[in-house]
Amino acid sequence: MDMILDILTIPLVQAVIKILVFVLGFVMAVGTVLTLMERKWMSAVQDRIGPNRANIGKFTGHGALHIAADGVKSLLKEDTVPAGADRFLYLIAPLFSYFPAILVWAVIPFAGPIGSVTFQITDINTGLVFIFAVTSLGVYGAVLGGYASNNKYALLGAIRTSSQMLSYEVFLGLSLIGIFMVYGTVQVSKIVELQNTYWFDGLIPKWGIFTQPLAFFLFFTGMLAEAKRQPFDQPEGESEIIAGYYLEYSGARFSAYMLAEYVSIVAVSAITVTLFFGGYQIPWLFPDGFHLLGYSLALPPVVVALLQAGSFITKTLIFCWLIIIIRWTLPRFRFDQTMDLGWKKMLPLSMANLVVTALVLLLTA
Amino acid sequence: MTAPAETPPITARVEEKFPGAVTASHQQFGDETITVAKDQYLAVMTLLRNDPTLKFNLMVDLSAVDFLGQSPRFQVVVHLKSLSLGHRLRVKVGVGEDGPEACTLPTISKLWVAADWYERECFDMYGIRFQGHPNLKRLLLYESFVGHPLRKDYDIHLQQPRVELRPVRERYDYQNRNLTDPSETERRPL
Amino acid sequence: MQTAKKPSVKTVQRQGGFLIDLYLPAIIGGLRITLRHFFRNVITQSDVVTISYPEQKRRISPRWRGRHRLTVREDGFIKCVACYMCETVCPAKCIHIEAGEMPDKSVEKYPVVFDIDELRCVFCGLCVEACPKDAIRMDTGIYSMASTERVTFDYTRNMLMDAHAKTDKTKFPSTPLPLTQEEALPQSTAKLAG
Amino acid sequence: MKRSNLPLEFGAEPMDIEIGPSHPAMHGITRLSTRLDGEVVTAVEVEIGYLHRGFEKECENSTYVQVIPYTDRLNYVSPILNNIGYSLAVEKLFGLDVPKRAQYARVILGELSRISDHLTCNGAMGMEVGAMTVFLWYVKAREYLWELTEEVTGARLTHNWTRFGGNANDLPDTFFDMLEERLKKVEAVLEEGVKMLFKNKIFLDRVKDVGVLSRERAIEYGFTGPMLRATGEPYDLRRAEPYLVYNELDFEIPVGTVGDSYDRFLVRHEEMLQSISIIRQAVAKIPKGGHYQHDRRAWLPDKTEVYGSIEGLIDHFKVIMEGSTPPKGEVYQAIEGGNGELGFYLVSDGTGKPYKCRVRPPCFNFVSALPEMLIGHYVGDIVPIYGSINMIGGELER
Repeated sequence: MDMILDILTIPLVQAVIKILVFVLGFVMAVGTVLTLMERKWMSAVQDRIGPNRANIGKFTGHGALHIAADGVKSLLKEDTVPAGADRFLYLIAPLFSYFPAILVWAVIPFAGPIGSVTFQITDINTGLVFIFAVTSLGVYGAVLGGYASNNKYALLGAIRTSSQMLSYEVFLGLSLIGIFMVYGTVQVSKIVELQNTYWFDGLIPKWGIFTQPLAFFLFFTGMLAEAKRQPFDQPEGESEIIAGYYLEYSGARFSAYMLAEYVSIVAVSAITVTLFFGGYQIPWLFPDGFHLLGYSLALPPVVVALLQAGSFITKTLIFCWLIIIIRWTLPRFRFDQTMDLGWKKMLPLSMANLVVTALVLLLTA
Repeated sequence: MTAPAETPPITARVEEKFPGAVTASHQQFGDETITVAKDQYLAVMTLLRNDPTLKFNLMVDLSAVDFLGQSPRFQVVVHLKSLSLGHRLRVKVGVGEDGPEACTLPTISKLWVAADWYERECFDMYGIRFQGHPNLKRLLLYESFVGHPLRKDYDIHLQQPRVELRPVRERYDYQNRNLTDPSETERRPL
Repeated sequence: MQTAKKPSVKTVQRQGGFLIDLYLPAIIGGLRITLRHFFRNVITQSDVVTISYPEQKRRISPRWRGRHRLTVREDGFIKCVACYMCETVCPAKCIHIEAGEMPDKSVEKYPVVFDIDELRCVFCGLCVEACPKDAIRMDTGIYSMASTERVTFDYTRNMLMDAHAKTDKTKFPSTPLPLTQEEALPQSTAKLAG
Repeated sequence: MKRSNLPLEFGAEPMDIEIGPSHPAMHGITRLSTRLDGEVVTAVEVEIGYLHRGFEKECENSTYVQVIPYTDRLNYVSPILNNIGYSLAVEKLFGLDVPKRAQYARVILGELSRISDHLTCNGAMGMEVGAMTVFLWYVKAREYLWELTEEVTGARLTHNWTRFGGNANDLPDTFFDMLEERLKKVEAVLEEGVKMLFKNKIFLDRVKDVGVLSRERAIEYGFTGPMLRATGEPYDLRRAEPYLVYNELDFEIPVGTVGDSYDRFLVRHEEMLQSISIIRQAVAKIPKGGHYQHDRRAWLPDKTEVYGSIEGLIDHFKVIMEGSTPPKGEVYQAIEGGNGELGFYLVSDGTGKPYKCRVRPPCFNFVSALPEMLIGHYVGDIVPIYGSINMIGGELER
């Protein structure tokens, strides 16, 4: 027993366990389920029933078996390589779009620490910068896939992806500088902790959405573009360039791209929640229990951690849902309009936000 | 098909400008129709388009009818409409298949852009060549199609030979293509 | 030709302006509608218009032109007199009839062969209109005849008669009322399966 | 927004790209060979004919009534309008009078068809720019209307409903019972479409000022219907050359001002609302009476006559064996189809088969003008513009 506890205190072992639990147990699971839920939710929006045919005998689980059916089907399909493709790049490209979406989770805290145990895979002190570095890597998957496919549509998709992601990163970063300034740190766990401080004598939490409302809209828009979701999905706009950069892929590699898209939705939601919606924080819940207007309710640390994890997961799922509903509500921009929006509207706005934030901080300091 | 007692205004106007160009006319079912001589066809059409009392600015339809066994064999039928004046006219012109000018007719695509595709379709279906047409090639059928299917002597059950499979260049080496070789860089004219 | 009436023209209004340039009002307005549909359909399914097809079937019109059937007389003999009207009028040329006589001369003329190739049929209903004897009808309400073999679509005379023939032949008087869809459907699908 | 005749940027090679024939967003199967400079289209060549079925040849070898099922398959989103146009042409050839009730019935079903055509087109325009949801709602609304026509004709799409001298059958009572409820539902769906798209800047940006064709060029290209009206020319055959009972009904002709995709969208939308109002008026005005006036040359007598009298039976046999035999002559009859002037040019030689049966397809002109509309626009605009012209393969290529 002691030996097991000893082993558990080794940081590497802890990290491996966290990776298994967080990434495999949460991110991958949610990403996979989202592939089905997107279809179910969109059919609800569109007055349809949605997929419900995959079955084992009489059991369909209202379509739940489609996840298994899709997985099995994509694994069993032939993995084609088009003629004239750059074979090596073609085969590894899906991984490039897959890993960045997963790597982000290294710095996302799921719950507040209990003693020395943190619910975060690693708490590097440049967490936000790390998130940026990693999400911008996502462009490689698309560009390499599109370039290596030897297909003009795929190439167009790849070019669109690269320019879109590079452009939107600019104001994405700028919009977050406000957050750095308000909380005075780039360490993700600190930012989340600081979002549990309050205005007006413990009444309104200092969540990012309240301290930086404009930055939230800018950031969320930019993140939609980074995840290549509608209204910014020209890289794969099916009515123009069919499926864009992953047009030629089939079988398991195709589903890797698809899964990467959904995992990046989860990642986008998690980052948004972490930075703007208090991360795992529940308003007025402190490590020792609830405190509001003089009333208080003491809770054991394990319960607090569980509540916090639950809150983080719920918020993330709500954002995943919102992103999917937005997709089925809005048309998509044309490519030049995306660029216009990014450079001519979002960038000045984020700069203005920066200036205003700086002024407010200067005056209130 | 009795000739009307009174010549309708459009026909009268055309006859006034080009005496002898209108070889026949009728007003069956209220559709005013003139048949014009082939050599005057383009001139009459230009008049119909530009004359201030006619102003046929909308070319509605161009087609042909194959009267197999009669001479001239084909009749190209053009339907015109004037949006400002509201009248319609059907212009017919006979196209024979004998002589040096067999199955040819001057194009009217210079007058109405719309005629471009209609003439291509007419060429496709009847084999009537429109002289001066900018891009007279088959429209609905494929290039290797033999014959013109709407001619009356084209049997409805006739089967065309299958288009031969064209070889696909396997594994074209894009990395090592020779850009000085014209066949590699040449582009199909659009 | 009727005289032309003066048209009243209405110029359509193009939208634009500052509020629209903001993006957000329209996005929120759009989300309101999609969310209304979403919650209604998730909670009560009240807006869902699709059906789970093979299990549920939609109501079809009593005039629905489904698979053909050949009607029979009161004594159970086929009504068709092999006059070739339907074969002549069929635009798809999918009916094939060969006429014959009963040896005992009890029936002057009847179809020895009456085949319909349902794969060629365009379900236009002209055969029904052209029949002077009310011998062919398309009121079976069968719209799905899916099969994996071509040959199953060649419906012969007996199959076309059986499709509606119930055990009690008196249910079909000389001018039979159209079968309701509910009556026609289960029986004919059973026949197809069997 | 149009960038034409610009020099290639940075001396880059132009890229030739084939859009279609099999492209997920192609409405029919049409091939657009385009040349791109970056994302800008510099040259387009349109190739059609993938859906050519030899309609005219087929007609020349069929009797007059056998052509009616073929016309169902011309513009397959508004088949009844084709039925009506063809029947009117043949009736003009015969000199037949159609009973008033049948004319009203044709107007009602024709307008339902027009709504379903415009619903498809506008929905598809939404889908082209990514608003899939609106498309599916519009298709849902179209389904309501198809169920109505099914109630009358017995088929959802391949109606084969009109005959020479009337209609195959009368409007049943159940039709009138369902009609108002269905129209209300369609109006509700249209209202939702308005809320989703009409004020949405993303959508407006995609359709405004793209695919512009001026009024003069549009007339030059022979445009008719909503495409022409979007440029500002109020040419509507229902008013310009009235047929059926349109003179007894009030409606407005919507026209646009610029002639871009957006105007086409708005004109089609407004036309749907006008059609709904036409249907309401026609339902209020529809007289009692027969749905079919028999003429022994044209089509079958009533069934009671066939069963009851030898003359009726002889007429019946004769018209089927010989076909309908109109007098010799030629006739052109145009109606306002879903896309514009849908004309039928018939030449009769006095036999039971049309000597020539020509269809004047409205969207033929639109597709021929496609290069002019596309050049200078972005790749992303190709499909929305293509969607706005409402190309229907069956009608285009016959």
